Formats: sequence, C-alpha cells, structure tokens
Amino acid sequence: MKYEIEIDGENFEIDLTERDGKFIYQFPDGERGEISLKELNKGEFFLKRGSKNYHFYSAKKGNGGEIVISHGNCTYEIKVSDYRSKILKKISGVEENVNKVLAPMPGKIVSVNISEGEEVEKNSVLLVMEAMKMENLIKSPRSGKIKKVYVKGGDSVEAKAILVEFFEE
Amino acid sequence: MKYEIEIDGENFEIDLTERDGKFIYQFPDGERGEISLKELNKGEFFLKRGSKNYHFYSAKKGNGGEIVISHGNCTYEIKVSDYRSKILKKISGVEENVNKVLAPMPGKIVSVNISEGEEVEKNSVLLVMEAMKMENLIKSPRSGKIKKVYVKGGDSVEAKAILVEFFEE
Amino acid sequence: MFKKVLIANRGEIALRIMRAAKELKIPVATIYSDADEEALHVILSPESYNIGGTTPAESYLNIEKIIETAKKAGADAIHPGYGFLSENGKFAKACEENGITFIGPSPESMEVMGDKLRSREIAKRAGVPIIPGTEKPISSLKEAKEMAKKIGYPIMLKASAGGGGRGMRLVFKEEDLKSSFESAKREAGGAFGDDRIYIEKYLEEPHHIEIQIVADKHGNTFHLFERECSVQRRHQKVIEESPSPFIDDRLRLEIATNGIKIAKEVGYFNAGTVEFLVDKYKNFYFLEMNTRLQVEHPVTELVTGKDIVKAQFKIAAGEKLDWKQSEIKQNGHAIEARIYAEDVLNNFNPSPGKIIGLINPSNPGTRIDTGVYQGFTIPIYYDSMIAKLLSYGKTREEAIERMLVALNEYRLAGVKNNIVFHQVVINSEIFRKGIYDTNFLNNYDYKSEIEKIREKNLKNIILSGALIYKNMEKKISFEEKNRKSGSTWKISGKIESIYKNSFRLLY
Amino acid sequence: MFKKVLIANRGEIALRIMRAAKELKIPVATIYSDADEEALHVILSPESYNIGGTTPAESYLNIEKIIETAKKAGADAIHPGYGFLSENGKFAKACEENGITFIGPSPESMEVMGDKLRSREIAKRAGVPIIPGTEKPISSLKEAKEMAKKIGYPIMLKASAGGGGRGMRLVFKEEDLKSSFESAKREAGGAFGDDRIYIEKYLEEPHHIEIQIVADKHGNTFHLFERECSVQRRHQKVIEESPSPFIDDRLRLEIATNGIKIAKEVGYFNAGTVEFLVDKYKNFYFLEMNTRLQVEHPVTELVTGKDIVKAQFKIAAGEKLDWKQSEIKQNGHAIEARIYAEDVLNNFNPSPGKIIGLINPSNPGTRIDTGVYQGFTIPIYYDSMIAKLLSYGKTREEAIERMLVALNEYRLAGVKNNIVFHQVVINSEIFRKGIYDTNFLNNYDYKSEIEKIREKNLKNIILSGALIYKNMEKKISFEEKNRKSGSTWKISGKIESIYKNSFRLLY
Repeated sequence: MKYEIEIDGENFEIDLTERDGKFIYQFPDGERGEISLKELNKGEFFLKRGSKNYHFYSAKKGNGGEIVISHGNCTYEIKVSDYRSKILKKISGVEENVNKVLAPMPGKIVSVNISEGEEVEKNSVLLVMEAMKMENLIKSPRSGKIKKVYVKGGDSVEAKAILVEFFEE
Repeated sequence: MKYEIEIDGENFEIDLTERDGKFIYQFPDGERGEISLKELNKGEFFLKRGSKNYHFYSAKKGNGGEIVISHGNCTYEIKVSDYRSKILKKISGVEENVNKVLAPMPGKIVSVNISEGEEVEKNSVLLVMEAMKMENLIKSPRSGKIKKVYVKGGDSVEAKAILVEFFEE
Repeated sequence: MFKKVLIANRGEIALRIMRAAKELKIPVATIYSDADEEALHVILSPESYNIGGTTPAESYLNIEKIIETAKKAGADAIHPGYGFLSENGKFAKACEENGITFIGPSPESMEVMGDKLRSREIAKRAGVPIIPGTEKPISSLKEAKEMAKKIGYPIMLKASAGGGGRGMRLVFKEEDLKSSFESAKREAGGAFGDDRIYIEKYLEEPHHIEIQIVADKHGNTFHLFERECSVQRRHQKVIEESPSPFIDDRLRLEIATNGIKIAKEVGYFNAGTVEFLVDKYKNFYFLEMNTRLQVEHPVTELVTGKDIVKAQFKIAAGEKLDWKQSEIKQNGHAIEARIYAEDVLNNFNPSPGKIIGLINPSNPGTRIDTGVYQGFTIPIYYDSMIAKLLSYGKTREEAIERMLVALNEYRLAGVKNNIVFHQVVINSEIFRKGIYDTNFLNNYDYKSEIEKIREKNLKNIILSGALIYKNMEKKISFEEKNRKSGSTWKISGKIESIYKNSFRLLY
Repeated sequence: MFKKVLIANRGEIALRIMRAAKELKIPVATIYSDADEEALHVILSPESYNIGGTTPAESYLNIEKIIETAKKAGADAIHPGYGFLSENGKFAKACEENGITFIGPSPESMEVMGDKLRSREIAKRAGVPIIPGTEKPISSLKEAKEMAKKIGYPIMLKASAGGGGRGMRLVFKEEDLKSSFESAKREAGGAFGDDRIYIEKYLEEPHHIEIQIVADKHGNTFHLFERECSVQRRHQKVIEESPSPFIDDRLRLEIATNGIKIAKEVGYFNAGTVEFLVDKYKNFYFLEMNTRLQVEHPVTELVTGKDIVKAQFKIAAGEKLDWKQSEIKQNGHAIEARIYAEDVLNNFNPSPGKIIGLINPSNPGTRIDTGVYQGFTIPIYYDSMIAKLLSYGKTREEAIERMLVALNEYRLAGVKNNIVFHQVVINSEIFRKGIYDTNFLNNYDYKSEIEKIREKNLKNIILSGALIYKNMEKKISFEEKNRKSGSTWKISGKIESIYKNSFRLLY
C-alpha cells in the first residue's frame, strides 16, 4: 500500500507491503528492503531496516492524527495520508489555523503590543511571552488586521493556545 | 477502614481513612499521620508520609490479587485482606498449592531425581534446574509420596510452573 | 558537621548537593514548589517540604518561607546551590539571624562582589586589570548614549545584579541602544528584582575564562585552575572545558594568581569563581566574581579530583582544608555540555513538556548531572537547563570522542532539546581545534549542519511514520471487528481509545 | 585501523566494546540470539545480525555462524569480549583462517594459558611460585581421593577449562569429595564442553589479587597494577577494588613484576590478567592467566586513566603502545559492585524476568556499565550479571561513600537483585577496614543485616500496600458504576481489566 507522508510540511511517498508477517518497503527511487518495527515500551520503538538498527520514540500530537517522532535527538512532526488516515482526519475534523497565531510553547504573557482592529505588518512583534526565564518575541506571520486578542499581560498559556486572530483576507 | 496486610507471609494491620482528599493512617502501635501516594509512571510510585519520601515500584503478581513491591531494592510480596479484596480473591479462585512444588524461577530442567510413587524425605533433592548458567537444586518442602512429575530433563519451564505433585497427606 | 542541611534549590543542582551531603552523612531535606511536586530532587530526597507557589518569586526566592521551613525541618544549615537566593545577601543575613549556617561566603563579601561596580573597585585595589566601562549604574538612556560614545562601540549592557546572560545585551550601533537598554532593564528587573544596568567595553575575540577558587575560613585560598567558557548562545554558556585550549601554562598561572588576589582582597571563603575576559592579544580583564557554586563546577572536579561541594560543606562547618596548592593539578581534560529543553532551530526557544523517553548515557569517562526522569513534565516556570553531560579523557581529543559517543547514545524524547546541537558544535573543526572565542556561535552555521543530519535520517523517519500508521490501521480494523456496541460509542472517544490503548502513544 | 568490527558477545560488555570502537571511529556490528532480539546491545548498535538460537551453544558459542556473519557484515575484526568464545583457541584460529583479526592474543598463548596445567608449567619456567596441586587432570574419584590426601584438606576442585566459579568446588573433608567431584564435572562439561577437573591446595585466608597486563606486538609489556577480588560468593567475584587494601607498595610491585614475567614467558600480547592467591603470610602463588578482557577491567581504568579496550583495538591493529611503565600510576581508588539478577536471601538463585523500573545512578565519581533497560526482559539463558556499578574517589573512603550513595539511588525493580546485598557488605566494618579475604562472605552474616533493612522498611511497605489496594477499590467502584454491560463480561476478564487499566500494574 502507498503512503503519503508529510514530514515537517514536506511530502514523501513510500510503498509498504506485508508479506509472511514481514514488511517490504519500496521508495520512489527504487530502494527496497525488509523492515520490522517493535514497540519496546509505550511509545518507544525499535526499527530494523535490513541489518541497520534505529531506536526512536513517538507520541501522538493534538487530535488530528499527527505524531511526533524523536529520532537521534531530532524531532519530526508527521502526518500520513492514506485511505484510513483520511477517514481519521475527517472524523476528527481538524481545523487549519491560518488566521490564528498560536503559542509556540507554554508560558506567561509579558506584554501585548497590539490591539483589536489594528493593522500590523508581517514580522512585527505582536506579544512578548516569557517561558523558563527567557523573553520570547511572538512575531506576526503575515500582514493584516487583528480580529481578536485572546490574552492579556500576566496570563499563563498552554502550548498551541490561540493568542491572536486575524480577519480573513 | 482497617486493612489486613500479609507481607512475605506475615500479617499486619493498618487503619486508613480518607479525609478531604488526603489519607490518614494509624498503626496498631498508635502512630498516625498524613500520607499520599502518586503514580509517577505505570507501576512507579511516590509515597509521601509526612515530610518523608519513598520512591518504589509495584507490580501485580499471579492472578490472586497479590502484588510485589520493590522498595529500596528490597522485594516484598503482598496480599491485602479487606472486604473488597476478599471478594476479589473469591472471584479469582486462587488455589493454594500445598501439595505442589513450583519452579522458583524460569529455567531448564537438568535432571529429575525422583519418580512417581516414590517416597521422599524433606529436603531431599527432587530435581536439578539450570538458570543463567547456574545449577539449582530443587529440594522437597516436606516428606511424602510423589503423585505426579510434570517435567523431564531438558524441559524449559516458566517461574511458578508445577514441577512435582505430592499425594495429599 | 551539621545536624541537617536544607537544600534551597531544585533540579540537578539540588541533587548534586544532596549527594555530597549523603557522602558526608549529613541528613538532607529539600523544598519544592507546587510545580515541582513530582520533581526528581523531591523523589530522591529522603525528606522534603512544599513551600507552595509556582513562580520563583513565590517559591524558591521566598526567603521567609524557606527560613521557616528550615526551622520546621530542624536544619542548622542551608545550601542555596546556584541561581535563586545563592547570591542574595539578605538571605544570607536572614540565615545568620536565625542561627542557620548559610553554606556560602560571608554576607559582606557576597554583597560587595555581587555588585558589579563595587567589585570593580575591589579588583582595582587588588591590582587586577578591569575592562573599561561605567563606574556606576546608568540611570537614563541619554547617559547610556554618552557613555557608549565615550568608550566606543561595540558595548555590552549588563544587569548590575545579573548573571547567566539575563539582562545582558550586546550593542553594535547607537540605533539599537534604545530597544536594547529598555529590554535589558525589563529582563533584569524581572529576573533579579533590580533593573540597574551598566555599560562595558566589548573586547576583540574575547575568551571567557574563569578561575575556580576554594577558600576556607582560616585564610587558606586555593585556585583549582581555569575553565574555558567561551561557547555561548544568547550570552549563556553552553559548553565549558578545562584546561582552556587557548592559554598556555604561564598565562594560566598568571590569571589564576590574579583570581586569588581578588578572593583575598575581600577575605573570601567558600567556593567562588573569578571570571575574566581574555582578548585575542591575551590581555586579561577581571569581569566579575560569582560568590557561589557554579553550574560548570564538575569540569573542575573531573580534572582536579577535588569535590567542590563537599569542600563547601567542610568550609562552612569551619574546617581547615588540608590541601596544598602545589598538589592540585589539572589531570586530563574535561568538557561539559549543558542540556537545555529548547528549540535550537527556532531561536533556542524554551520547550517545556513531558519527557516520554529518556536514557542517560553511562559511558566510560562520562558523568551526567540530571534533574529529570522519564515521565516527568518539565515545568514552565524555571530554567530550561535540565541536565549537564560531562566527558573526561586523558587528552582533549579523548574527551571530545567520549562526549560525542555519549551524546549519540543520549535519549531525551518528548521535549525539543539541544543534544544534536552539541553533536554538531563539538564535532566542528573550530571546536576540535580549540580555536573558538565568544563569537563562535554567532558565526558558525550549526543550523545547516543540523539540517544535514535531519536529511540523513529522512528515509528512516518516512519508514517509521508509515509503520506506525500501518499498525494503527490494523488496530482500527481489529477494534471494529470486536466491538459490537460500536454505535453507542462516540467517534471522538473511539479515536481517543485507539490512540491510548492500541497505538500506545502517550499524548 | 579496522574496516568494521563484529562484537561476538552480548550485554554490558558488548556495549563497552561498542563504545570503545565508536571512540576510535571503527564501524561496529553486533550479533544476537533469538532470545536477545530486544537486548540493549542490539538496540544501541548501529548494525546487528541475528544468529538464531537461544542457548549459548546455539548462539554466542556457534563459531561457524559467527564467522559467517562477520563475512556477511564485511567485518575484518572480531572482538570476543569475555566469556563465550573469548578464550577459545579454535575460534581464534577460525578467525585467522578467514582473514579476520581476532582481538585478543595469539591462539598459541591462549591455548597454553587456557589450560591450567600447562600454564603452571609456564609459571615454573618463569620462576613464579605456584600452588601445590595436581600436574594433570584427575580422571577418577579414586585418584582425586589419593591426591587430596597427599596435599591435605581443604582442597579446591577446579575445571581445567574453567573460569568464573563454574565447575569449582571447595572441599573440606573426604565425605564431601564424591558429590562435589561429580557436580563439578557436570557443571564444567555443561559450561565449557570440557569436564576435566584438577585439584589444588586451598590456602589460609587467601586473597585473590590479580595483575592487569597490557602488551603490544612489539614486545612492550606493561602492568596496570593490581585488583583485589577477594569478595566472592559461590566462588564468583562480586566486589573488586584497586588498589588492594591488603598489600603494601613493595609487595604490589613484586607481584606485578611476576605478572609481567608470566606474560613475557608466553610472548603475550593483548590485555590479559595474571591471577595470584596471596595467603595470610603474604606468600603469593600464580593461579592462572585470563587471556582476555576481564569483567572488572573498569576498576583499573578508573585508577590508571588507561582505556584498556581501546588499547586492545590498537594492539590488534599492530600499533605500538606509546606508554611508559613509569608514567602509569594508581591515582585514587576505585570499587566495582557486580549487579546480579538473583535472590540473595535464597542461595543467590538467578532471578530473570522483566525490568519494570530502572534508574541507573549517575553520581559524581560513579560509572555504570549496564546491559539492560526499563521494559527489557532478562533472558534465562545467560549470565545473571546484568550491570557493573563503579565508584571512584581520591581515597578508599571517598570511593566507599560514593558507592553507598549510588547504590542507595539505584532503582532496579521487577527482578530480585543484589543491590541491597552490596549496600550491606560495603558498609560492613570488615569491608570498610579492608581486612577481608576470600572467606569473607562465608562468615559474614549479611542476611541478618538485610533483614534489619527490610524490617526498617516495613511500615512503609504496609502503607504502600494498603494505599495501592485503596486505589484498586476506588477503581472497582468506578468501573461498576460506569459499566452497564457488566453482565456480559466474564468475571476473570473484569479482574484482568481492573489490573491492566486501572491499577496500572505491569504483570
């Protein structure tokens, strides 16, 4: 079966078939081989690709069927599109947040530099957040008019919390 | 509520009551105090008894409602008797194995030194087991007549597997 | 020795101190905020007390609460670690007033050296060279402008009470002075409750080299040689080593001797660190003295074999150190990599969260001082440094190879972290050759090196992702076949259940 | 150096070798049996090959399969570790015949020294004292009786091909000779495929002291001083240290020099260990030479700073060691505690099983070489030693305190283990004073010391048990309230579900 895989926003393809309890993979460049995956502990995996070994961790992220893989101490965000996962996505009804600015990490709002109705430039500073003793500037991902500001100075927010919403373009 | 606790075969008593989300304990010797238990990870616990801290692990053992606690790198086998756990025990129908000799560890049978119908003395060697490169003598827990031998030389057995059964006295 | 010591800190340093106390058979108690109820320094502590709160101000900076807790615990000594109250003269005095030994220097030397401007006076008196800069805090932007013009750009803005890079800004030109001055003040105020800022000349290709001092109350002042701390990001040290590959034995001894001069000038006792900047011409200048245990002290412990924390306890108890300066040697080479929960590719933004996978390296010649465990959720309120990985070797090369092997085997999943960053930086030609200065990371393109590694992993990531989803599919089919009461389930509950029970994924 | 090395071993030693190879930038491949598919040495290895089987004979002793795998992997060198094929001359020859470098000594010196009787001849020739005993293997019980009578009880029965305590029996009186002789033969046959047994005089209050030898192919033979290995249970070492607290510098040097004599007599190259017994009168006798890496080699690495495994690679590659004997020093003190999965209170019976909780200690001055991880199921087929914990200090006392702190913080749950045993033994007066010999554990009542610790824990165990059950109750009530379809569930399934999902207990 063919899988379309989105890794950190880029798309890749892979063919994976099960044969006698083993998996055979084939990449578009023709490379193929045998592969197996074991779950050593909850979320801890051991991938064997031919004679090569890879040890990694994986966790679910959000509700949209996305996962995060931590491999060699690098982190990758992954979505897979195939028949099943398309259904999954439909069911879970993920909403794309193109008009929203989300908190990149949990932390505390130090100051809000914009107000509702204001026109802002791309990369202008919308807010200042503090997390783990460091100040972090939250910059605007685009130019546009602010529809709603969800936070005020002193608020604590979780990662992915909505901070600011733009009017649709 | 009073609990009867059997630790490695010995019985103890403890009174435990919940009050405002906290637990108060009282030992028969009068010692009482506040206590809390957190599960940090599956089977990993953090016990706070007043200002004192204890970190330990616990796991289910067998099917009879017994647990094993690993605390300070000592291992304890525990049964608790109270209203609930008595029901539990009844439901699960644990059988006491007074007439049976069980494998103390997983391993391989090297030799069987007795046969069915034989009379043996207490402490005489019934079998020799090998586990992790060491020979281990399985001695008779009592004198009596052998009813059945469940294993033969070369067999691999799991921990707690029945090795030998005696006729009832 | 002491009846009991209260450790007024958290994380890896609380554990480091706890272990030293245990070795000395001193009973230990720790404190924790509401955010740290399940922290490693609590779990591994025999005794601990909740001091409430979440932010540092509410908890680990709360002098009253901590003194009260020490009394309740029956502690006759407090070890402040580093950060938090470790350089707070008021706290040291409060300890004294309550009959509790503060494991540190006298409140007087702490206050003098804790003030950057007064400490410059001390250095002048001791005949130690200092960096051109303001003699007192700058009160206005106007004054800052004038001063900067006088000593010439680039200049450094620094928090008078500061440390650890907070409230610090490098300014190259006058246009940037206003915003830097304001944000430095704000950050300093937030971090230290003291927003005074001063200005310093910024040196050419400077090296940050510091001398470890250990001095007892009987007038014995020792140096444990230097640490090279020039690998910095956001003005914070990330990699330290000893010996410094930049200086030779003559200069090493000269700087060390100047470090001792400063310590003696203030009658210093306790462990302390005299920091110097050394420019490309090997001129050295006194920068500041940290009157406390330093994050990077293990580097020195590895090369000298001296246990600095145990020495602190002995000094505080009034013992005489039976050391001889001539017997203290730099034996071999040690490197420290600070492990931060942060997003290296995104401006080193902190990345708190739950640690879902952890294997601490345990290779020959390595040491790890860590404050976290698998399953722990790193709180948002405190520093993003969660561990320190150290390597030791007979030679610098051996220490480097051991560090790279250890980093390679380190597993820390669930939060973004800088392990791969360390792999890239330590393996870089500049680091291997030991020819870096404090500008190293501003110029070195670690990002594209990290991208190369990510690129190399790509096929495995694709395969991993596909296999995990394949597994997911199977479980869904299985669930569908086996659940007859499917219609009574809510769809979202179903997905949740598939994730939780079948995929065995954690969040 | 080599193109690729195949590591023909498992567990902690496979990892130790892997790390040395990684430091030297030699690509690594490992092998694994069917029972080791999820072993740590596989997971952390970049490349690995299944050689099938479960028992050692089917897997790690399978010469043909291993040579074939090395060829498949493109390896031009094999490191055998210790145990398994490390002292098998046939294997070394098979490597040679297939153009693969065996990382060890020449097959000839291996065979000579591997045979206890021939190695005694070598010692005689070199002028090194040997223990009175049989010159050749004993063929019958009758012969054993006569010989034993001649040299006088107590005597030791030893496997000719043996090591690690297997096939070894101490016999105090003639009545016990028969059963000991037979079981020693059986155990030797099973473990080594060679059931020849010989007899030796048993010495008074003997110390097991061994000299670490490292020799290159250019005639340079070095000693790395001694290790004291007299703390033994079931004739197996459990605690080792260096320097020995029993001998003085003069004797130390004399024994070391005799070790070098033996190594030179057989033209030995590679790392190797010459074992001596030293009696209460400080007479020393050559015991045997182990022509391989030793389990306890890290003790020596910590005090000398030499990396013995990296030296093995260099020697095998034909490099000349640039060491000087005069520069090799014993610096500080190191102790090793072997961690076994075993039931200390029940005759040290092995205790394989699943590790449900694990925190490896990572204290200053400690090193842990481990072969397991949390979630791993220790197989029944191999040695019960799963890790080695080492401590290092400037003094013996510091090393002891650090070891005790590390043991205290070690967490290893799910299998019975000997950590508490180490805590008791290392904290004993006899060990602290360093006045033990190989009889130590036969006389020391560690059981009642362990019982005292268990007793002290008792109230916490009672509380823990009660709270876990309390939690269990709550969950049952919860489940009962929430399950309307309860009647369709089988009772056993219900209990299972409560355990699995609510109590979150593992097995």
